Amino acid sequence: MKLSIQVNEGPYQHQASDSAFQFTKAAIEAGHDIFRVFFYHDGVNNGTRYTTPPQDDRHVVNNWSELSAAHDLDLVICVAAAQRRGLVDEGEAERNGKDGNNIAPGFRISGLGQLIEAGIQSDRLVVFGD
Amino acid sequence: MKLSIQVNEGPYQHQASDSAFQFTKAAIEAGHDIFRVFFYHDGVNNGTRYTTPPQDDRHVVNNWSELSAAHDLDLVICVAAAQRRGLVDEGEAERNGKDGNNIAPGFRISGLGQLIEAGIQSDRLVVFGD
Amino acid sequence: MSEVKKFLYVNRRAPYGTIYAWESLEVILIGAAFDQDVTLAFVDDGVFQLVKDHDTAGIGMKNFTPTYGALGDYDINKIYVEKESLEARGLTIDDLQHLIWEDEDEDWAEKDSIKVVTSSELAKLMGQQDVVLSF
Amino acid sequence: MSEVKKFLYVNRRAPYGTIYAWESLEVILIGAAFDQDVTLAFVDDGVFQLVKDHDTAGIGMKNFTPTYGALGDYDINKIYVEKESLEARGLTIDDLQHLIWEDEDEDWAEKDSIKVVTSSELAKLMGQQDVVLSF
Amino acid sequence: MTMLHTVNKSPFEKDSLTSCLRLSEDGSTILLIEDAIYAALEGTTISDSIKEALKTKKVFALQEDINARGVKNKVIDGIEQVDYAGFVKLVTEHDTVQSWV
Amino acid sequence: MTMLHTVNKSPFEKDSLTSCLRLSEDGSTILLIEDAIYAALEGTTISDSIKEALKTKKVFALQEDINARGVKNKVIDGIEQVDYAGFVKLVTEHDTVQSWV
Repeated sequence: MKLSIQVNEGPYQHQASDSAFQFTKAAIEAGHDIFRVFFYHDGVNNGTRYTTPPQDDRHVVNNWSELSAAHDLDLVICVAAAQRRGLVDEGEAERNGKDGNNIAPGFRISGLGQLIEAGIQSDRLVVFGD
Repeated sequence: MKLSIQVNEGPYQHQASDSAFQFTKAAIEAGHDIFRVFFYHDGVNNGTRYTTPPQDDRHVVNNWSELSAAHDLDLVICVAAAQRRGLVDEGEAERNGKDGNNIAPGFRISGLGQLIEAGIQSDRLVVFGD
Repeated sequence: MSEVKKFLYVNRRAPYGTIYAWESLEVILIGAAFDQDVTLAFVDDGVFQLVKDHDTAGIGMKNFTPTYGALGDYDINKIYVEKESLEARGLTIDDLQHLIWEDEDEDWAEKDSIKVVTSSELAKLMGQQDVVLSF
Repeated sequence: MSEVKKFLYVNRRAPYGTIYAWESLEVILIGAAFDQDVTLAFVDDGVFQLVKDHDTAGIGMKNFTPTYGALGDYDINKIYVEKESLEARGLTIDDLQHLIWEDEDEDWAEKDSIKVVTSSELAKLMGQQDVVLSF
Repeated sequence: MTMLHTVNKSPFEKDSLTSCLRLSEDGSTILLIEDAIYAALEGTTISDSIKEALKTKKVFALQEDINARGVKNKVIDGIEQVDYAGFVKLVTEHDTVQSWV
Repeated sequence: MTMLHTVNKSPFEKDSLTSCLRLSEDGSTILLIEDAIYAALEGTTISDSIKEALKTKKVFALQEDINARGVKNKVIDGIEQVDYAGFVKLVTEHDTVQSWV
């Protein structure tokens, strides 16, 4: 079955991203296709490569990056939400006059239409948030 | 009177940072000293210079940076919370092997002791959060 | 896209205290371009989003609520407000913005977009959706 | 620093669902070095923080709650749990970790750190604080 | 059409479970995750409303979240525990998922 | 010692106002800000508990947040509206501030 996942909260403050990650992993293990993981609201903050969590704790961002690399996951960060919160890739940095970018491997920035498309194309959409 | 302010949530998602900003501005206008503004939990995300909010909306980060410049405010970001969430200055970038930094003008990263010190040195501590 | 799905947007939060209401509206407007079957539900504190006459100057935030008035132009006219949520908050439909749409099939007659429904009516309606986005 | 202030840490949230409980503990431990008069209050869902035998392997998060057991070593031994919050959640003090401290003045006798108090006792105690940090 | 409702907030802190119970149809399924697993406990001020819901709805709770919070011995009879694999299965067995975030 | 309690969440959504009312002493002051100003409205399921609190406590509500939410004509008599300058004044007039975040 084709599934999409929406994540509305950033790393560490809320369990949402952890729950979404565990769910996504379990869905892949069960043989389902993940059409897309869409990061909205503070969820965009899951896509920064600048995090350095304590050594004895999980690395929320790397978890996503590595799962994406292993299973070719489409991790999409909403551009409008990202602009408000300071998550930028190279293109966004250039467009908005920023001197660098902080996006983590495996993530890409795109529009809200990608969320609607995920709703249309997927058999199920599951939302994780506050 | 000497006041300190604690901000527990990031920009835009919650009103906490806006409320704290309006309160701080009003306190300055009333002639009070602001000993420190301490950003904890997701509040550390108020200190990123990578935000580009919609043109017709307020700029939460610049509001703080400009208030700091005008009144020599001490805007302190908690280092432990910042590491989890990807907010880095030059020193943190070097220590943690990051290829850049995203801290906004007027903010500095320091330890939780700065919050306790604010509690001790200030006549009042006011917390804004979720 | 040939398939038309039933999209439900559930709005349960008050405006300004958090951004969910506003960013929900942004999804709804983008989603309108996809020609799906769109329904909006306002329950719990979400009913406060539709209250008239917001004046946000004092909090330094943008008043985004006039945009609800444009929903009709995007063919979004199935807007359900839960009666029990309104009543618990001391509100009636007169406290809310008057949202309208123009019916092409009836010579562009102006019609109300908001319907006040009971919990059980709304539960049934929610049960018929293909995709539920919650804010 | 000559002045000693009364610091109260109010813990009102469940663990894991949000990080407040853990980051509150980090403040408490750092704060212990400042030789202030420290009190901890656990109310509402905060009482769930002290429940025994957490096993977080399945959610991939760190179990930080053994650290509560070290509070006594940091001379943090005034820990108040609201009776009404416990009861509403079907809990008794036996469901909570047994937190102790050693009293230097009584030949290092082991004493209980947690006291269960009523709402009105806790309200009075809160009213005597200089600095209140809420999590 | 069958609906799976997920709830992730403590019923003592937030109104999402109450709203889910009010606005879900008889015959639908509710899955408690994260802090919402506290709604699955015996002997609380919430227990009765969950037991009432069990008469017309199926209620599940996520095992991993229950174990994390140290309350596995307190779960109400009639609430079935599922792991993440079971969560995925519930999602695929129902036509639509509504998250009461 | 006098205490100022601030509450910022809607009483319909979260438990913070209830806890503040239960755990604040008679004679203390409560300031409603952000979404908590909805607790100041007449004719809601919360109104009675606020009116009860007014018998032993002072209750204020932040004008800017009330105006933003379009409810200035619905505020309960006896709840005083203050602006941000008044918020600052309340903070300085009380010995300690407790935020029910």
